[in-house]
Amino acid sequence: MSARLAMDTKGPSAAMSKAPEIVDPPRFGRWIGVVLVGGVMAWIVFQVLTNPGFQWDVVGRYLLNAGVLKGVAMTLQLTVIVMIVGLLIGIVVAVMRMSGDPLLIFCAHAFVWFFRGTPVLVQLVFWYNLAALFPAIEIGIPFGGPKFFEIPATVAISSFTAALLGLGLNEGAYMAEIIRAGLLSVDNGQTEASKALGHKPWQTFWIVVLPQAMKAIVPPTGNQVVGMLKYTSIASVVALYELMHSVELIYSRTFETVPLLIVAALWYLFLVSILSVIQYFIEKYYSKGWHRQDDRGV
Amino acid sequence: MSARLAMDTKGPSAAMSKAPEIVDPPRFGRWIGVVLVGGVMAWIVFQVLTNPGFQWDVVGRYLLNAGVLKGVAMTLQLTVIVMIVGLLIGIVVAVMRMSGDPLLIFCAHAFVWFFRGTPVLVQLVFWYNLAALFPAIEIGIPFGGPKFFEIPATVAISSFTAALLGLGLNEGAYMAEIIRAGLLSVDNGQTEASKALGHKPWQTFWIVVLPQAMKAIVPPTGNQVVGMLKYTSIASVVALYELMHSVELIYSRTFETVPLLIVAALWYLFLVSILSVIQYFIEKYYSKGWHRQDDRGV
Amino acid sequence: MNSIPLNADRASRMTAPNTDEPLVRCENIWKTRGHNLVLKGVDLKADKGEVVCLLGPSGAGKSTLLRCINAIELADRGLVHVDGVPIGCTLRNGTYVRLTESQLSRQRADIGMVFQNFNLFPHMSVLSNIIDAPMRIRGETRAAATERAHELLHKVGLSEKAGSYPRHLSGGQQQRIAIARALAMQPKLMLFDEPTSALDPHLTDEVLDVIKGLAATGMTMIIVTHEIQFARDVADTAAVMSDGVIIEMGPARDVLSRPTDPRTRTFLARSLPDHQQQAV
Amino acid sequence: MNSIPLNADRASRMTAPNTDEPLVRCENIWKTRGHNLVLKGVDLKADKGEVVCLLGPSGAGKSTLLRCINAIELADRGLVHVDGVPIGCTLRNGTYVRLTESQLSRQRADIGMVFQNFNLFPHMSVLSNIIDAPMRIRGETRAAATERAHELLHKVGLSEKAGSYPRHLSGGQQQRIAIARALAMQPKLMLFDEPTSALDPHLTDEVLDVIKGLAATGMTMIIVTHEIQFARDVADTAAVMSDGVIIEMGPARDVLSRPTDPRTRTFLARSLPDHQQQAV
Amino acid sequence: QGVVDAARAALPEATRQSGTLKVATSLQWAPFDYASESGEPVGIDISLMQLLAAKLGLKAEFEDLKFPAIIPGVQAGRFDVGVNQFDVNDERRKIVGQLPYFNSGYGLLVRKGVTGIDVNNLCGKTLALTQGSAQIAIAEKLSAACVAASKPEIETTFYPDSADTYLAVANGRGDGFLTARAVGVYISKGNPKLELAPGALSGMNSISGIIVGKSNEGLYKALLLAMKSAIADGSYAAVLDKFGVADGALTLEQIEK
Ligand SMILES: Nc1ncnc2c1ncn2[C@@H]1O[C@H](COP(=O)(O)OP(=O)(O)OP(=O)(O)O)[C@@H](O)[C@H]1O
Ligand SMILES: Nc1ncnc2c1ncn2[C@@H]1O[C@H](COP(=O)(O)OP(=O)(O)OP(=O)(O)O)[C@@H](O)[C@H]1O
Ligand SMILES: [Mg+2]
Ligand SMILES: [Mg+2]
Repeated sequence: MSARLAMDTKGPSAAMSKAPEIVDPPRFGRWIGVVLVGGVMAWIVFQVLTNPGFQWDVVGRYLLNAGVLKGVAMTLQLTVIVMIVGLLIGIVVAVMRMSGDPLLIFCAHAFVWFFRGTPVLVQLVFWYNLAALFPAIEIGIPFGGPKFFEIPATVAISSFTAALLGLGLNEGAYMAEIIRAGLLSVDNGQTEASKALGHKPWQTFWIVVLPQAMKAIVPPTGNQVVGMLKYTSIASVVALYELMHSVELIYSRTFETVPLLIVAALWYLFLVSILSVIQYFIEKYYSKGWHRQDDRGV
Repeated sequence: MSARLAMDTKGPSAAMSKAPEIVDPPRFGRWIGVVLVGGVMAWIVFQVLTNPGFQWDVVGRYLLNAGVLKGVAMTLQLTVIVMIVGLLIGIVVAVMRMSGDPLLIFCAHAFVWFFRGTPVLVQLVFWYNLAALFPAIEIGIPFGGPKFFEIPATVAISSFTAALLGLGLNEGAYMAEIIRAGLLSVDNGQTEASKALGHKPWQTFWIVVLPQAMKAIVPPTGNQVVGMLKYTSIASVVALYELMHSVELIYSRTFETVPLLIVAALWYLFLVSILSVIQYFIEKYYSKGWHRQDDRGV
Repeated sequence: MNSIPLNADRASRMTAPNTDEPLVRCENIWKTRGHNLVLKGVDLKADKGEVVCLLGPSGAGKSTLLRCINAIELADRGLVHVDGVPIGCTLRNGTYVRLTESQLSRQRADIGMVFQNFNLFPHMSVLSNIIDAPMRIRGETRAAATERAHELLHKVGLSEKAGSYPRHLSGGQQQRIAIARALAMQPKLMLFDEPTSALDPHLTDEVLDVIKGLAATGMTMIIVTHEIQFARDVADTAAVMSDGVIIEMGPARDVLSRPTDPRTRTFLARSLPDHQQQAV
Repeated sequence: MNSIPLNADRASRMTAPNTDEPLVRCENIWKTRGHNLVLKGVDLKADKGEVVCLLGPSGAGKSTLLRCINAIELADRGLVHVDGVPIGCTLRNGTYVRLTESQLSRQRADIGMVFQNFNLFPHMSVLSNIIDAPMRIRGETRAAATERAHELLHKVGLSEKAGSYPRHLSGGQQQRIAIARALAMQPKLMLFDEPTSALDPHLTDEVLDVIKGLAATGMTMIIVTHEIQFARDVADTAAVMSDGVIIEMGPARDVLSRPTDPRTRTFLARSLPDHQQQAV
Repeated sequence: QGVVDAARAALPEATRQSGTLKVATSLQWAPFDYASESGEPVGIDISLMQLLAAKLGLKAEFEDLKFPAIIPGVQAGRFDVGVNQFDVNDERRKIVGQLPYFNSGYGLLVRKGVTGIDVNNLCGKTLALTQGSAQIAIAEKLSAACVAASKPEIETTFYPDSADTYLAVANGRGDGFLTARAVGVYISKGNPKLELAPGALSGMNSISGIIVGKSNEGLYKALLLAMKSAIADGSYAAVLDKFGVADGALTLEQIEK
């Protein structure tokens, strides 16, 4: 930019303006495309807005319903907490997996295998009803030895704790794979350069490797957050009322299924839009220094 | 290896054996760890196997139940087809997103935003009930123009088609982000080198960029496959009976909920194990040339 | 291979009829990268079969110029012609219009490039790195491509590394593979960006031989280098670039031994004969 | 800066008392990488304040040796001592036991390294690349680190690039930043892997000056290079490596001008005085 | 309505001490279990449980779960009972205790004002049905019976979900919608265009039961005593009447079965 300014004010501009400029070909195709895409979108919006099946009046009535808002709050709360738990577990497990230590690798493998492999529903029901299986959480010598300490499990495991355990452990397993993929994508030379400077292993990880891995980590993590936002609905199995459940409660009373699903969909779209914006800025932050400002094409 | 052989038979071995060898420190910590981990695992297995709450006899009875097997088959079938659809859509959308063309970028953005943003349940219900909203699929001039052709939507959209549309489009949006992250992680110099050789854009993509992106794409895609395997259960809202639904049918008749959930969990674990093995080999294939055979540490 | 052929044959090439249009003609190239105006009206030409060495201080814009010549980057203004055809654009109704990427790829296939940092494909073995493009783009058979690859590997002294992956090679080995990969496409124009930076003197000589052999077959080459001695041995013409413009260009012998521009003198100070006498 | 100081001061350094233990002592180093036995019993030593140039054909194992010296890679057999302390391991009950990574990191902080392919951190600005490690590892204040960074940048002629990202620099600029980054840690030993490969003659001279200045402060340096002239100008001692062993080592002047080993003669052929007379 | 001392005495000690009856349910099954506009659990099951809890001197506390968690929750002792229109059958009684409390029959929902349609004689009529619902099988069975009796068969049209089906019937498509009577009553209250035709489909009914832990015999006995008292004093019938499903009442023998 400053260079461009310079051209206009200083010496080279005369010589430069003699050089033929290369212009982009007129993109008729693109204009046709724009018109087409615009047309199709307008048509869809028209159809959707005018279609009586969507019952927009009902949608409007429930969009800001107190129950729905409470559901939104719970959805957000659960998503945020679960993602934080998942992220922390994921980092630890990914680092274990790449540590080179056979025991840690084994543990990481086993963790991912088990928690990625079992349905969250089963895990939720399991945690929620730990009581039935192990009547108390006990600390003591196993295989029949004496017990030092016990809490009745039904007391210990609340709905929220169960949801957190079930969803958090599950999410941790998924995040571990995503973070591992990101770490794999960082050139080994970077690790070596960092070591050569005298960084400790954790410094190498936090300062050099992870920030570069973020480029490959952020978009799939965005996926996970968006997925979790919607997946928290499974927590209603253990009596946690998030967005989806709050609309279910309404439509199972009023039978206005479609408009209430639209209420939920609108809320999710809204939350996802906010998330996408956040994701965009995070990506931008981590692509500092990578962008070739003048690149064209793939 | 051949080098090591050479040492033992040829000249250098004498000089080499004089050089002090550096050994790994004895890892007492690791042995304690192995014992600990082994102990904890044994305890968990012991608890789980001996706990009457799990009703292993019931689990055994239903594990190979015909309905369950049919459910497994449907789960697999749906997962495979949806993932293929999702992968193809994902590649197309990711390439659009990174194409540099504003229109394509806009379309890709809109696609990801919408299909990642709306709950699959809503999409499924929407596709399945297209009939209620648009009584027929019509080809004609919109905004009230004449119609050339129409199919009643209830005929056109079967359960399977609805599931495929709902899950496939959704999966496509997620895969697009994953593939994009992978493409971002490939060094720009690779694209340039490929272009300089005269590769066409699609050759650059398929031969140079994508294979290198795979390192960052495979693990999160593994996540998606595993997730989809379990997520197909949502298809039961449009009357498609996969694994989870098949056990639901049984336990809602017999009320043997816990053992039947375990049946499902065991099946999922089994399928996920197979997938993990496949994923391992795919990762190995794509890490050709990256591995520093002699690296230690992070 | 170790005895260095002197510049005997070059003189003869120099006097060959410089027929009409030069093979490469850069006219008034301007290029901004990021916030930097990197090329400020570069003019450069190379006749068919000519070896041009491009010298100049770090950051002068040498790499950028090479990248503009094979349209890896498109100049903001100014035209590059190779073999009479404008690169990266085409004249349509009196204005120069950019080509699409796939049209560009056809132009680039005839222009070989060795990157400063090699950019080998890490997921392909050395052999695949070399034979892939000839097979896919030139449509050669695997057998033919492999045979020439082995020839080239032999020339650069890396026959036994055909099955290795780039990551397992030393810096100099990677650089030689990069040269072999570009040559395998048998382009009519070769652009080398510091092709001997990672090479020891002995290998530099071998690369010198390779380049001379190619020049003898009529291949045109533009070589960015920092090794004045190498430039002296290989180049017909030397061009010195500084701060985005070519400040001096002419027969290599003259420019490198008796530079006229004071900047060139400073730049070459260390390698000029008077200095050498002093240092050795 | 352009007039090249001659080797006057080096002679005095050479005669300084080589007290007792050398700063770097590599004894019988063996190293396998992949399927290749790369180092086959290397012995090398460098006294405090000595500048050792390591020469040798591509693939000889020079980079691998440097990597073993700062324990980026651990030798299979044989010991490296720096300042009397074994690197990468410690003697415990008569056997040498590997150190943990965080113990290694303490050793490495005192050994600077400039990689052959630079390995700058692409996500950090040039300034951050330079000041990060001194701040984090040496615990320097930002102000102090920044000040020295600017000094170093000035020395390598890149003051105006402090805010740029490595990706936006030319090859030679990146290389100079890599040198500045390593120097910022003020290590007692510096390992340079072809520090001037991407530099033009003028900059090579400036790096030469920098290195000489460092040597005067007592810093020990091991420099892999392919530029014989540079080695002549900078080195006290020259070591020639070939196929995994050091084949010749001695005062730089002798080794580089009157090599005894025939392989060294072949390798140096091009730069030996008799050849130069012929070529120029 | 006072506490029934005998029933309270039969309660397990812990339950009596706690003062609450923890009920697991799923509030997505109007009119049996659903959430009122203010979010309170309401419905036939809910009112009955409140009634029984009162008789036991307890306060009913409801937790809104999904089906997969209800049974394990009761088995685990996390909840005392579970209600969600669970049908009673012998297979289930092996797993959990089930105390019958409601007789659910099928009825026909028709457009308001339509008369002369008999639930037990549908031959030749057109039924609107929801895809995948249990009523399809029933309609097929009835139709087969018609054919066997050489009467015209029953026509059927399908709609994707219940809401669509109601809409279709209200708009004059088909003669009626075969549905559980209690549901029919609930719909006809909320929908001004529909009403429930008199009578129930004979021979097609199911008994719903309260889920009690298999080992929790004390609670089962207490609930049974409370239920008997509620039948005896008419409060049971009153509750059903309030929801317009008095015909779903069970007799003493049916409950003791
Ligand atoms: N993407 C970019 N954004 C901003 N500035 C850039 C970018 N790429 C290069 N530059 C600047 O352009 C100038 C010329 O770069 P170029 O790589 O062409 O130099 P060069 O002559 O090849 O130098 P060297 O001999 O060191 O390789 C440099 O000053 C560099 O900092
Ligand atoms: N990871 C690896 N696996 C297998 N072989 C390797 C690996 N790394 C290096 N080598 C081989 O080891 C030998 C020495 O490599 P090294 O990088 O030390 O050479 P060098 O002396 O630095 O050469 P150059 O001057 O070209 O940089 C080379 O033949 C190389 O092919
Ligand atoms: Mg360059
Ligand atoms: Mg090297």
